[in-house]
Amino acid sequence: MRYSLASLLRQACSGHRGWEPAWRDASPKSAYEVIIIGGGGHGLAAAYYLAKVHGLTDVAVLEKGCIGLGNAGRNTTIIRSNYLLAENNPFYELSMKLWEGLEQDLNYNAMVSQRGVLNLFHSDAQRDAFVRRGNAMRLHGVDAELLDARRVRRMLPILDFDGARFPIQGGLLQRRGGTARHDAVVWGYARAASGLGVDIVQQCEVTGLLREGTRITGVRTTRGEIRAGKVAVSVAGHSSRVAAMAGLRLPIESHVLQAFVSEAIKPVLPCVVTFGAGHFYVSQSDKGGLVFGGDLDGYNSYAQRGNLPTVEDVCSGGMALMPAIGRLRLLRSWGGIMDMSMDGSPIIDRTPLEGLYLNAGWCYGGFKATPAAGYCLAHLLAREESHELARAFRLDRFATGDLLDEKGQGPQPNLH
Amino acid sequence: MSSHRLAGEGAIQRDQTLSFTFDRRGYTGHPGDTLASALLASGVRLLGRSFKYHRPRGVLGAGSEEPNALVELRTGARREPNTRATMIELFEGLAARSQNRWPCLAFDAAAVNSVLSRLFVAGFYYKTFMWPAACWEKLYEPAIRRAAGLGRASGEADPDTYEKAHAFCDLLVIGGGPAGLAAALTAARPGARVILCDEDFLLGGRLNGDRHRIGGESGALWARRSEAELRSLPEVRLLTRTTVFGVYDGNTFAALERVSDHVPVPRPHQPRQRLWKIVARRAVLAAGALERSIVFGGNDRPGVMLASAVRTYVNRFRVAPGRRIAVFTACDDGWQTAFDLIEARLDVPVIVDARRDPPPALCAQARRLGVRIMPGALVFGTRGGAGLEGIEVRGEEGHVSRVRADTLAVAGGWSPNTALSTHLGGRARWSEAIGAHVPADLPPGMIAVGAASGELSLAGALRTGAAAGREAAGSAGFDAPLEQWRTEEEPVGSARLWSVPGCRGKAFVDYQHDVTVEDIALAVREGFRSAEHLKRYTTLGMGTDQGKSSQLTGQALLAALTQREPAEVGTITARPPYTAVAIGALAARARGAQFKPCRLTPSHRWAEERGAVFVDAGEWRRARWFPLTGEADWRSTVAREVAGVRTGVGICDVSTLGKIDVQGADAGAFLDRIYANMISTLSVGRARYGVMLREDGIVLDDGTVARLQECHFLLSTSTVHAGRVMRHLAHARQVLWPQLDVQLASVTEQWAQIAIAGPRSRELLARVLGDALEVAGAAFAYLACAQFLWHGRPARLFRISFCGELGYELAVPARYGEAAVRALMAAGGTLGVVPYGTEALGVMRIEKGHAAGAEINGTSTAADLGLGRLVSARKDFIGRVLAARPGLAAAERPALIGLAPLDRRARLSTGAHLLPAGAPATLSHDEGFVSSTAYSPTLKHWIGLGFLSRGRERLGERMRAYDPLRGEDVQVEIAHPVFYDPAGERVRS
Amino acid sequence: MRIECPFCGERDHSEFAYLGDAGCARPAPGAADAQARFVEAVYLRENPAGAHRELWYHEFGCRSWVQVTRDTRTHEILEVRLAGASAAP
Amino acid sequence: MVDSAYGPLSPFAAMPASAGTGEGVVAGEREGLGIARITARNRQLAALEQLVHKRLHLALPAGPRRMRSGDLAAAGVGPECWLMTCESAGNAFAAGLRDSIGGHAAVVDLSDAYVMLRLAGARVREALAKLVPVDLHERSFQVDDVAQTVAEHMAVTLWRLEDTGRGEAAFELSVGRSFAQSLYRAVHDSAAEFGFVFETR
Repeated sequence: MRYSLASLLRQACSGHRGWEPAWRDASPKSAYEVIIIGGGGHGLAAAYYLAKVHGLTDVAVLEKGCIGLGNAGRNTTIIRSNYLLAENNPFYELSMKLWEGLEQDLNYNAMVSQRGVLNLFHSDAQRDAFVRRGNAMRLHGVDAELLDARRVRRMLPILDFDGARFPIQGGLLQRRGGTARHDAVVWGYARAASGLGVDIVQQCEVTGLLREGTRITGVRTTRGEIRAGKVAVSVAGHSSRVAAMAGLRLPIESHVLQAFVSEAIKPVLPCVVTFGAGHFYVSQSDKGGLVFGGDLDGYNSYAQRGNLPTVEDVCSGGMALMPAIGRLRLLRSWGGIMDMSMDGSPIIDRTPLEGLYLNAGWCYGGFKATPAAGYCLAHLLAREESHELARAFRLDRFATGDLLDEKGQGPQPNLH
Repeated sequence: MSSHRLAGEGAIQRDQTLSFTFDRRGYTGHPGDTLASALLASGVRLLGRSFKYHRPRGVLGAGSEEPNALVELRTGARREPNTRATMIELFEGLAARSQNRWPCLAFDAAAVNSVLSRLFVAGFYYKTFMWPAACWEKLYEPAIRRAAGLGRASGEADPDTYEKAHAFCDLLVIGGGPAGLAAALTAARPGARVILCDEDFLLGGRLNGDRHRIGGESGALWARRSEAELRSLPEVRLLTRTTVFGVYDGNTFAALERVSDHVPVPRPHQPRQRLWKIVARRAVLAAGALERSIVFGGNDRPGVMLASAVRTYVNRFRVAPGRRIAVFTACDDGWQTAFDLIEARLDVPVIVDARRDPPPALCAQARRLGVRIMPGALVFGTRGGAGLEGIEVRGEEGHVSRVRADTLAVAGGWSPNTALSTHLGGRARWSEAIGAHVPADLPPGMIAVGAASGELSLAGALRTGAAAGREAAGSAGFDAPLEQWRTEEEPVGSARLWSVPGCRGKAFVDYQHDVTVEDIALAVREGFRSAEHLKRYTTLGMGTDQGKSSQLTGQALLAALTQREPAEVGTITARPPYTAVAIGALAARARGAQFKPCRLTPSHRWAEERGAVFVDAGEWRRARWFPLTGEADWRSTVAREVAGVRTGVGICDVSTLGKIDVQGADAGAFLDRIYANMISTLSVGRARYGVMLREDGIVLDDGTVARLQECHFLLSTSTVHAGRVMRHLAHARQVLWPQLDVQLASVTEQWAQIAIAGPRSRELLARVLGDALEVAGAAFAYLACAQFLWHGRPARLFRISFCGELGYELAVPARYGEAAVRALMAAGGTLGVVPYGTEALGVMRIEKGHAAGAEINGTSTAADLGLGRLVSARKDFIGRVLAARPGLAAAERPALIGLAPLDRRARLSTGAHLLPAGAPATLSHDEGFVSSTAYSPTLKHWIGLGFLSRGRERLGERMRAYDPLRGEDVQVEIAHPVFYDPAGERVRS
Repeated sequence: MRIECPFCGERDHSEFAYLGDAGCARPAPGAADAQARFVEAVYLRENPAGAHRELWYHEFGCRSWVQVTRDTRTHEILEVRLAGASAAP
Repeated sequence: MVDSAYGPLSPFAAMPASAGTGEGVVAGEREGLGIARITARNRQLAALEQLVHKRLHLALPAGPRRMRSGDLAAAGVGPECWLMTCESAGNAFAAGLRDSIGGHAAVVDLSDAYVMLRLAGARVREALAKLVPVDLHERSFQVDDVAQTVAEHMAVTLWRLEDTGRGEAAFELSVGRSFAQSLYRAVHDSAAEFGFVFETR
């Protein structure tokens, strides 16, 4: 059933008895043309675009638990395309364009909210780096504005402009950036993909890969063996574990990133703000909670939980930026397992094994990349060649030295 | 105002009266009251409006799990939204306001939402508001945002302070009820270090709200005596008003002590709240259990309360929540509420027990007390406006009766408070016996006791608490006898009743978020069948109570709707914080100017005296420039400082540069592996510029290496990389090559280092050093270094220059740094010595084409920076192999170049991108960028450094420096990066 | 998380800086396939769900590099010793 | 020759000298100490220990402990590494030490690298508990125990002294000189509720 105000009104009259499941909870068939491991935003988006753009519907998305409960459901919902590198910026801008038409495309309101993303700077050096990035954005036709402290103050009077250890000097604003309701993105893609014939198989954990020589021919799962022409791995923090089933080591470490939400309050923050003198970023959800986060916990982890020092660091960043939130309370925290790549940029590529494809290394850029990652992964799977905007996201770039290191931190994933 | 205060003592101090306001109206209460109890005592039952439908809401419970009674507390900058009235300890002058209502609590316009509730079902917004697309940000979202949220932030900086404290103990007891007190007493008596935390301001837990007896005395009295004993023990720390809110790895616990929330403003030098970080060898989880409500029609009407809370108000606060209080129960414990109410001479019109066969003993007692009993009956609806007036009961045979009551005490059974047991990822286990989850997979070192473990009787609480206390003491080496206390038997039978079928009116599962039974059914219909999906789709349990009052019930209903057992549906993993924690408390002192430490240079006070303007460079605060009166702006100040150095002599405190002392027989060989260039060939008494790479071939840092003695080197690092380089060296020394004889020490803090630069610097130095060191002529050539005594103290001199003039750096022990600067200034008076700051330093280094932080940015190779000639081909060093990868050795890589505007009046801007002249401004024409710029007072025009693809081959080429962000687009000429004295004659002069 | 520093004793992990996989030794720089082996050592680190050998630097303590064996699923620390100690002759 | 104009400066001169009421925590600056970091050269540990014992009458402690002998003390600050202090010897201490044991150890003068506060008083442990994440209970942190740790992002070293004549605990706490004022402020604020007094000589 198509979602609309009319259908909602109709259902309201009949006690909402007519709604159907948003997506089919499919049982796995014995074989598919394409199997995507991982029912997160990326995997579901890839399945959707395979069906919609490439007409490939003999596709299964396998999820070990329930869809959307990994990083897709554990982030701070920020979308933006404010990247520096010529290899990253156009890709994220593709994502932004897809975000802008997503709801109408999917017939699902994912609450894409282009309320603006403001990166604050606190030193001349930081300003210069932001200007360089903003100019790179503008060269690609992405919106970027440089604000001085006066304009930042007008926009966000709640910030600390006077007593700060590192006073705010200004900010780089991308007005088209913003937030989206993360769960709705997952559900929207799932519903749309399912509607086009994709099988979404939950409670189906991949336990091994079927292999003939150097070719991957399917997967072994907790619900039996499933054969496939192509298998794509899109499992974020668990990439190394799935790759290990194929005997591959990846340039990826798994790290915990925590996120936090405060109690709901009436609106105080009109846009997404990142603090440049500490590790803190924040937005206010439509429900009223301040959604915020900071740095990784800093060590390899598969435990979806965070440590206390990071909580303290993040909150001190928040207080340094906005001393008016002191009496607001942190309500919930959660941790996601990030697939931190060695240069901070992603991988969408074939692997040394025929028939096995990889979408990984998203670090903490995975959510905003969801539409474009799905789009480009679908392109790679359907056309057997990289999408032109994802061509640099190669697995062998570490060997060739063609690194995509936005922050210049080198092979130290916990610093990206 | 009718008083609902009962006679008798309870735990309030009746001899004192406290005044407070709620929604600007004045009331009174007593010390020992909470805001909730004081309002109930004054007959106030309507405390707030719900989130979505703006339904009138009153007090549901008496503890931290309260979902309804949320208020804005205090005023002005201290305004604190969403504060639970049940947890606010009353103080004189307290001011509270209801929230989420307009224009007032009694008549809330947004209550119209309730009428539209058939539209506003779970997830309705996902299905609509999509057309036209542009309307989302403009129309729909602003409306949703305005409507959402409960309280209001003050908008002003929090005026109170917070602090952190660390604590260590053998046993942390979480919860000061009977089980916790038993554990603490048992462990503490033989001498174990015990910390006991309780979120209440009164220890005793349910002993305060119930009428238990322990060893012949009242439970409340036993709690007071136990508390007194614990306070007398030296190794015990009792933390009341303290919530353990998080369990972390390594037996680390976080607790929040509300030091001053019960007083109008914190006392002098006291924080508002204190964050305790506790490392405990053992922990006892004695957090008790939470009483569940039952879902039925109109179960949110003010006056419907948890039965145990009703009992607490009556026994502890001596408050009658109503005059005519019906009881609706599914367990034995609910009956106790009825008995306590009758004991307090309140009217109990009926006990409705969902069970067909309640224990005969309870029935007999009720009959004895003259209470009507309705076994096998269900409350399915309520009557009244903004307050309960009656209930509708369906009897065993289906006949409906109406009972007049102004309060309904609901007892749905108890759920162990397992939250802290699952913070480390353990899952609670479903217990069929008590119809709730019990802790199963506990964090290492934690034991659950009492009601938190599913032991719902008092005897069980005391027994398990004592046993755990004994075990904990034993693990710390203390032999504790097992304490025993005598209690009465109590019935703890319970049936499972989550919701009443066939309800009249909305039946709420989550009060705060207005999630109803129908919402859950809708979610299930739409395929949201896992506990997590249900939560996310309906927002069940996502309110400020974190689902304490709703989560389990919601999951049980989900299980029933999907024909599964509750155990199959599972639970939501509880994560920290257990209750919401003020963000200010987690930051504590790290805010404002105290956000990070501030490092001051040895000459800071002198620079302040001279009126220096400072700049923050990481943690350091450095003099940026030294303005003189009459100077128009900072640019003229900097121009004067540069000119002063270039034509005379200037001094600058460069102590912030990292300094690392490297000694040992293998020090030279070691540094050969660290630096890309050769170090071991350096002669004693000489210094050399060096560049070090990361193992991935990218430049890590640069600086000078001085050989003080055969086996003694001193390295300098950039200010920002000092820590990282030390770590890198320590790694190489300890992990990569432990066999080398090398000793490292950071001496950054030991030496004040002052740059003395300019053609007259030698003259100045000769004046101050006197015969301490000969610096004339060839005696101290370019790149010489020496150690000597000056004023009887050690000193070091290096003939190095960052600014391109004849220059030196003089190092003296840090505490003499200021004296040395003053000595130089005094001696240089007649030479016209100028102090200069980081800005002039920056201008001069750009004039000289020296790479700094903007160029050594973590992506440039030595070759990119034009340092390829330094890289030794005769040895191995960190980064050598990977720097040879094709991507890092490619000819088209960006190389460091200089830039000058064609129009010499034009200004260059850092961050501009370099495009071929005449090319359109698109990404495909982006060939580089401008990394540093400055107005050169020496050259009298702007200059810049930047990176340009194949830059070194393109000297003289004209390009666009394109900066759309600032609206600038300047024609520039590509130049050699060294603008000033390219032959380097001046430094050698 | 608390790490038992072999010198200082048990400390909160926030006193330490993290480097990562301790398993990758620096390859022989002169080998014919040195570049490939350095790429492996620098970029292809172990990332197991389970016991992980990793390097930490006690930056705020004794400045020792320590090798920690830690379960990445539970954060349980199984062993700590000074790094490089075994490599010393 | 020591020039009187060329004198040292205390970073605490301009800081508030007291807070709150009472003397729960009494602080003072330890000035004029000679401080040297000594690190054994490779495979020279045993020889170094012997030499130090012979020439300085001091047994080098094996762990984070402090050994004292007259004016001298050695605090273990790392494997085969100590921070040696000498009362009022200043920078000359390291020079002398280098002559005496430099063959077996790298000796580095750090007399100026640290500022050191002596903290004592009835409430000193409670104040320090707000600063350092180390268990300072008398059973866990005994006289001459040494800890290097972090206080509000600053690397600090502290050791316990003998209790004062009044039976109150006493510690010495040091930090890099550039952090002196930030650390002082942190100590001041932590101690204020107990009454803080900074004694100048």
